[in-house]
Amino acid sequence: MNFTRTDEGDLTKLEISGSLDAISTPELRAAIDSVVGDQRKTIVVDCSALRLIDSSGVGALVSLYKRARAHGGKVNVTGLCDQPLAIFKLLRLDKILIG
Amino acid sequence: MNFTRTDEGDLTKLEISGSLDAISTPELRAAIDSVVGDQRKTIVVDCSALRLIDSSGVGALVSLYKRARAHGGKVNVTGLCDQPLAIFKLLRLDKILIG
Amino acid sequence: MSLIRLTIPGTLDYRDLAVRVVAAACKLVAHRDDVSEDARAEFDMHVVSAFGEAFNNVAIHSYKGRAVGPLDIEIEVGVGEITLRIADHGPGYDPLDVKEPDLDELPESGMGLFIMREFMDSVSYQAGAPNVLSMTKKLTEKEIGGVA
Amino acid sequence: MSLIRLTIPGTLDYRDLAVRVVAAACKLVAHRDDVSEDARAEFDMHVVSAFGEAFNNVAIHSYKGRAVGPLDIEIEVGVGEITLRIADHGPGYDPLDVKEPDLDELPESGMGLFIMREFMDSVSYQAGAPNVLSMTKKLTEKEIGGVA
Ligand SMILES: Nc1ncnc2c1ncn2[C@@H]1O[C@H](COP(=O)(O)OP(=O)(O)O)[C@@H](O)[C@H]1O
Ligand SMILES: Nc1ncnc2c1ncn2[C@@H]1O[C@H](COP(=O)(O)OP(=O)(O)O)[C@@H](O)[C@H]1O
Repeated sequence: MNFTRTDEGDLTKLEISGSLDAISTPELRAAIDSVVGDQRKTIVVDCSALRLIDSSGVGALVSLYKRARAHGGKVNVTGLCDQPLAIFKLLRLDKILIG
Repeated sequence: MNFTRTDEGDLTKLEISGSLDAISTPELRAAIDSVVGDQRKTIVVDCSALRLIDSSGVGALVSLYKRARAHGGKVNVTGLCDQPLAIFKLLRLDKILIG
Repeated sequence: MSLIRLTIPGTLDYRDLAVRVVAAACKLVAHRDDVSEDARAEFDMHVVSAFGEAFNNVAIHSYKGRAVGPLDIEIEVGVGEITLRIADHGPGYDPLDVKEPDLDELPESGMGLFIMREFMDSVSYQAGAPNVLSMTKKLTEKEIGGVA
Repeated sequence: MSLIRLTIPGTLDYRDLAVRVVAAACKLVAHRDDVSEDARAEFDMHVVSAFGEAFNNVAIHSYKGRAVGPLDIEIEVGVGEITLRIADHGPGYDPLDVKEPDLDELPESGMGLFIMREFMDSVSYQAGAPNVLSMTKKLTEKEIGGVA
């Protein structure tokens, strides 16, 4: 898993690639904490290069969604395909996180 | 392993990609037989997309080289990198097959 | 039918290696003419996802707070079918004690067993020495888009 | 040090799966600060190449003309070091009977053992039930470009 964070005005873009799973999610958690701490208003999580996700990766993204929303931020997950899209649909997160 | 053969005048280009090993080499052998059978004069084996090779894959390419040469054909292996290049160097084939 | 056995330490460090074995095993499930590439891709995706969750549970729950033990994986590669058996030497638990996740509440955990059950045809767990989680899935055309 | 065990049928169908396990195991060999990315890449490449040849020999020679038996692979992942043990239940042979290939003659076969010996630090073979081929390699900086 690799990620990059880019801030532009009110917008924070988080690009995640590779496999977001139990072993890599802790690394992303730190970045999520800082995005939340910075009270960013518009957060786009670009998953077009995300190949695999598991329930721990989903948990981290849901946590981002909930915590950002708590201070009025919006989270939009884009670019999901293949296995990550199937997991999002199974957990009925497509309707909530995909804008 | 995948390969494509392209004929243009006296030139035959064989592009090989993926892993050329004991399980995939038999597929390539048939293509090599027909290139040899057609008595092609100039044969370029493009290995720029070849990721892995083993001794059976090397054996097939050496067989192509010897048999083509027997009827006056020339074989040139191009684009070798990483593991396939290391194997060619170890077996001292770089000087003979890389023109 | 062919058998693959893999034994590794039950820690997350070995997750990637184990997932690769399961993905490669899926590719060895014999083709049938009547199965499309899409159905095969969905089969692989479901089996790999379910296995990842099973692996996480051993690494995270079974050996939590105790010495890491081995994780034994047995894969039966059949014709149009795969069976995974994942064995650990932890204390074991009763899956019936585990509540289904309430997806409307946007849970942040507790989705692993749900994913396994949804993506595999059958999932069973036998506590013991070792504990064995078994999962089976058939490769059939109906996989496409979940249409029965 | 950690141990990985893999058992598969000794046929070429399982070559890709086994090679993936060895490649993933190489990645688990502990980093040392003084080892460059290039040295690691060369280490992986050498170990995977040597293993591929060892696998071929079991699938092609050990079980030739008889029922396919299992192939047992044991991988010791150490600090800056890997050991592979490949066991088969074929009749066994004496590697000392095998002539070194004469590279000037452009051989088309008989290069497998040569590749193993050149790419690993040590290779040994013990005929028996099972026959065990053992290979070890250290991950050191001198790997780069073969400069000692
Ligand atoms: N191998 C295991 N050993 C002990 N308890 C387990 C094991 N697997 C699952 N459990 C229990 O079942 C619960 C639900 O597991 P799961 O659905 O995979 O979600 P999560 O692991 O995110 O909680 C776990 O929280 C744990 O209490
Ligand atoms: N596992 C084995 N069982 C029996 N004979 C073997 C085995 N491995 C190697 N040999 C013998 O050693 C010879 C050399 O092997 P190798 O150097 O790998 O090249 P190749 O397999 O191309 O002949 C083989 O031709 C075979 O006679």
